Amino acid sequence: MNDILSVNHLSIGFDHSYGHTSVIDDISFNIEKGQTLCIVGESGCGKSLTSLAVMGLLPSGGRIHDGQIVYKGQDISRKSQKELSEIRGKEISMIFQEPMTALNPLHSIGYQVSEVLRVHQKVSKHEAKEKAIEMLRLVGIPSPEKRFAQYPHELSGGMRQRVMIAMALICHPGLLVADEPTTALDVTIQAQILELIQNLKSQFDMALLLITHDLGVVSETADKVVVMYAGQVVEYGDTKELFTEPKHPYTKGLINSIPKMDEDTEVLPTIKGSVPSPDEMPMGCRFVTRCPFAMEICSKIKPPKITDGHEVHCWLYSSEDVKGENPSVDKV
Amino acid sequence: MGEPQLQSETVNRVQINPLRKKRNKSYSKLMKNKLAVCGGIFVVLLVVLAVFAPLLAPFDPTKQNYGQILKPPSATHWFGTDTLGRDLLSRIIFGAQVSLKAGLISVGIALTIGIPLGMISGYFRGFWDEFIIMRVTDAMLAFPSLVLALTLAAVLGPSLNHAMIAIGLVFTPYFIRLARGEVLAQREREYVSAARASGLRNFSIMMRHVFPNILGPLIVQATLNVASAIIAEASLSYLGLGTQPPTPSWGAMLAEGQGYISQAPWISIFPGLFIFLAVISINVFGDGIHDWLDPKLK
Amino acid sequence: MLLYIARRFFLMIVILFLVSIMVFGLINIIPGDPASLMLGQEATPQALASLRQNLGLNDPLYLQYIHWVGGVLQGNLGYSLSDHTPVLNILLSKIPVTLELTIFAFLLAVLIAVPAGIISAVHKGSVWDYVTTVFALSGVSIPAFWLGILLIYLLSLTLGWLPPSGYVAFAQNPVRNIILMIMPSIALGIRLSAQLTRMLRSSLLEVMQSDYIRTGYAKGLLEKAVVFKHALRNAMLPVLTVAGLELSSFLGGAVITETIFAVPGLGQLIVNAILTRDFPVVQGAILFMAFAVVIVNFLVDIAYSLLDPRISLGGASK
Amino acid sequence: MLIKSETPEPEKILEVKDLKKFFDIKQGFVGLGHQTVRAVDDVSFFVNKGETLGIVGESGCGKSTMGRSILQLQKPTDGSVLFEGIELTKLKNGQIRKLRKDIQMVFQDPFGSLNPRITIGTMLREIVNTHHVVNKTESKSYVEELLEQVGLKKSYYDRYAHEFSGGQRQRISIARALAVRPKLIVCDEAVSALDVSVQAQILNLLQKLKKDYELTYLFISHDLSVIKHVSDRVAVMYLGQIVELASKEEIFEHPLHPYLRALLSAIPLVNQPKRERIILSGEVPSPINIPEGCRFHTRCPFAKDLCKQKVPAFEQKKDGHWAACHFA
Repeated sequence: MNDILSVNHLSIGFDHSYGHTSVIDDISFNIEKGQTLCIVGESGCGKSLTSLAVMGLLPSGGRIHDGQIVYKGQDISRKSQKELSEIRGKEISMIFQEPMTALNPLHSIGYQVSEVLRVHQKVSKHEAKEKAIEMLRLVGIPSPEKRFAQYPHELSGGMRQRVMIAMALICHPGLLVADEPTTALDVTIQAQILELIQNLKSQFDMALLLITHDLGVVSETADKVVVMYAGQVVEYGDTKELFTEPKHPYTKGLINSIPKMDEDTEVLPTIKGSVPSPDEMPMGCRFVTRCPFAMEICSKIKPPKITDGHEVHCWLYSSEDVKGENPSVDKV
Repeated sequence: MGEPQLQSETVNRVQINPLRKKRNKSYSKLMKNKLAVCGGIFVVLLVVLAVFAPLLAPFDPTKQNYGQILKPPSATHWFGTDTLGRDLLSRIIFGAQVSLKAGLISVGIALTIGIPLGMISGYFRGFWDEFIIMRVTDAMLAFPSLVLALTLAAVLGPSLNHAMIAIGLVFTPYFIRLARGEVLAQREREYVSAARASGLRNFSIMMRHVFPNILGPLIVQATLNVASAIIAEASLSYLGLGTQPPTPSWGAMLAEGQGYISQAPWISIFPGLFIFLAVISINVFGDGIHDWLDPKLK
Repeated sequence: MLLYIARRFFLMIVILFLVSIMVFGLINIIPGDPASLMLGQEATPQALASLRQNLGLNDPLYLQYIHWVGGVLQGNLGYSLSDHTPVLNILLSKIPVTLELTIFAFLLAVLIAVPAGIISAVHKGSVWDYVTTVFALSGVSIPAFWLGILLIYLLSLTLGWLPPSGYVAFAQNPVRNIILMIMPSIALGIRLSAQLTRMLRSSLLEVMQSDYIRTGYAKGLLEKAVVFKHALRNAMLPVLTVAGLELSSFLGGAVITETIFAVPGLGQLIVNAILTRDFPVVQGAILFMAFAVVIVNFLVDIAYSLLDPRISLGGASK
Repeated sequence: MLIKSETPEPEKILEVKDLKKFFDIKQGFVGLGHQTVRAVDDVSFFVNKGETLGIVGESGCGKSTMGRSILQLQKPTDGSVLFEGIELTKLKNGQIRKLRKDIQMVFQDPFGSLNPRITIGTMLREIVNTHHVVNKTESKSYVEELLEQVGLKKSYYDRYAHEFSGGQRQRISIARALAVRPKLIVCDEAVSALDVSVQAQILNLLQKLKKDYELTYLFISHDLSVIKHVSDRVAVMYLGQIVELASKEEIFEHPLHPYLRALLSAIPLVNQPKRERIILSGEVPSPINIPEGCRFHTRCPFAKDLCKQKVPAFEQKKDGHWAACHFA
């Protein structure tokens, strides 16, 4: 067992007065020690929710209906908040999308970073301060002694994200969950932060679960990638293979619709329509309403998982003869 | 300065939020809705009482009956009689007229002056807004409103009409502030920029685009202020500067009863109870409107 | 930081200036002759003329204002029409009484509101939340004078626990003073405590939704630590502002409360002065109240800037 | 000062000269602690009729402020904006309103830029009627046609903004801009808030409309790949100024300014071999305290002493390729 985290058949839904909505539907993936796994997908596909579920921080009303989240051999999906609080920040840490709002505006940077140490390790105030300053230096904050006493509003977005990283890594966790950590930042700052995360990852020998919508970021950082659409996994596998040989029509469409830097196209290939709302979710494959290769069976039965090189959830690759139709996949 | 707000989870959250809200709504929201409906029903009841007072009141509210002085509640006089032998129930029914009238007219005055001033001030900003309107409202808000209303009423001379004018003027700065604040908030929204970029006239942007968007908070505030105005009129009347006898007013009745609290507590308890019920039901109703308008806006 | 305080101070001076104009204008600009307003309709022409002369009413308005403000700045607020004592002396004798009442009532309000607000926000939807909501709703709706009468009827007339009304100076008899202050403080404080409870509840609920609270949980903090170390301070900021703004209606409430319980403070003074048309006293008393409100709000602003590090930079980002 | 071209002179539709937009931050009273944000600091360029000029830069570089200043949504502090030879900065409010018929804008936020209380039909019709685009009696059918042109259904006429998805709202925004049959449209981060698959749809729509209506675009974005896709010429902004300007082919093939080179190397790309990456140190300085000399020297990996002292001129380095760098 080399997996540090494995998510098995996870389903998450929201309960409300008129019933419940399923948001995440039966997703599975695993991350090995020291590995980077990216979950990629468009807004509303449930990638953020998945990361929050790993932390045990689902928004109120959200509930894990099924499946397990196994961290270092133990299922953490059924743990109480008290048990989870001993894992969070120490074993699994998280950084968020909005560095501007993720730090408490009324406490100093130093307080917020050293607080993690004081919660998880019995250290003196002085020791905590020293370690915190050390950590701030490690994440590339200039003159950390001075920054220690400053407040979040005195720092730029990039600097705040560094503080978040310092806070997340100060207890040397085995897994870092990063939810769109660079989305709110400019490209040049994004490059800095991604490089920092990569360096610290190898230095601390930790695994990284990176949530992003940016296929470029995925392609450059991930070992493995999960492509999600409307709460389901559509494709999952080794990054290089998945990007050079995407199989699912959604993945292909996604890759094609990005304007390219190295070629000129007059008209961008698009995916028609938009993601269906939760109450209009199709019965079978959730992508059927937008898929250029939709077949009859697609709208009726959930597509099977097909592992051929990497995992894809699509009827096109099914060996079963689907009603005699067997469209040529190459044309996709 | 419109910074590029990148895509992704902001939108995601927007999609999750409604679910979250609905979940929280389930119990306490339902309860609150019920309360709001109860409040609304009582408000309607009050209006009916006020409008049909002459038909509903069992006695003439001003007719003195020295044989019936300070009678406790009974089958004929449900709420008892007062120091002059007048039927308390009838006086309370007619008192509803005074209270509602005071509440609606004084808030009406405040609305008519406050909203246009506040909107213009907030929309055009500049010297008038910053140095005149804002500072003057600041100064007006420094006075305890009841004290200011008392003084104004005293200077104008004690009467219901003057009390309403005084209360209306005292409430005006709140509406100026509210309308201005709401307009400022709307101005920051891009649809106003878009309307300007479309070449629409300022007046039309204010009336057709901004005004409908600030109406909700204004209605809520106006409703809640009707409740405050009812208390204010009752307070003025209690202190002798509002409605003048023999017109029945809840506040004045309370004041009359205070001296007889040990032998005839009903004289002060019933009018007070009605003020309390009227105010709480208007407040609950206002909160209901607020909650009802809120999720649609956000 | 200093710049911020200086700016606030300047603003306060401007507002005080406007307040003084309004207080002056209230009596002078409103239709009708102040002298006849003061003396009533039955006054003789001679009396009116001499009062006009005394008050300098024949001068142009701006001169009258300057004279008046000059006097105010030197502590001369004029003389009471009823017993000709200096208004300042009357005020000084009444202020401690009202101050004591407002402090008691304020403490009561905070002592109820803070725990109630926290409990109802943290345990949203629970029975406690429900009870708190009902309390808060009733508290903001109950007229102070009715509550006062109910308290007298219940606590003193029916149960006989407390004396119905009256006042004894603290220096004279501290125990009696406090016993007599209990009911007025409740009658005055309930409304504010209800308002603060509502504010704190909604403010705390909003703060609990914010990103840094999620960060707190992600760090491994327990709910208690998150609420008390991270949420509460942020949630208190808007409550503090409201508490400052509410002082004005608080003083208005004192007028009613003091009248019901026969507490000889500023409120009672104002009511009596208004009813006896003793306008110099009215003028002096409302000027004092408004000044007190403006100055307290200035202090609240400064307290706010001490609590919120974002203020000290004056909005400029670094 | 402006580019001379050998080929027959294309018609300039918009010409911006020395445009400045400063904001004052009032801190103390009576001017104490007064600071100035130099959001747009001396920018000159022109847009030819029928082309798309892309403006690219990071947040806070002043690109959006510049867009708004050109439209006179914010009064420029200094400089001139000529639209078809008319000086916009000198126009009175009423004249500016009339001018909105020719210059339009598409905003970034598909959620905030539509009034939630008005049906989209009413909104569009109001604009059409204000500018007398068509007869009042025909305005409804005109608006319905408009909706179809941007890929929406006629029946959406009576719907409210909240009933639409982000992509559909952006189509409505485009319809609003298009309603008056403008000549120039300023697109301010028009696709930034959208998911890639929807972004591609909107970009295609914008390209199609440009052809159909002979539009000119000033396309503002932080996304280099989007800029590259839509633009004919590209201007790169840094800290309130244009640091490089050239035709698309030229600027992406032969970037001169170190800032653009760093930007290009920083974009993460799909399926690309690892590139030599120029990682810029530090962060963009505040537009309140703009560095002396070259504005970029605090972050430039190639900065020399000269850069700290002397402001580099924005000059033509090659034919039609302008840059502000001492060493380019």
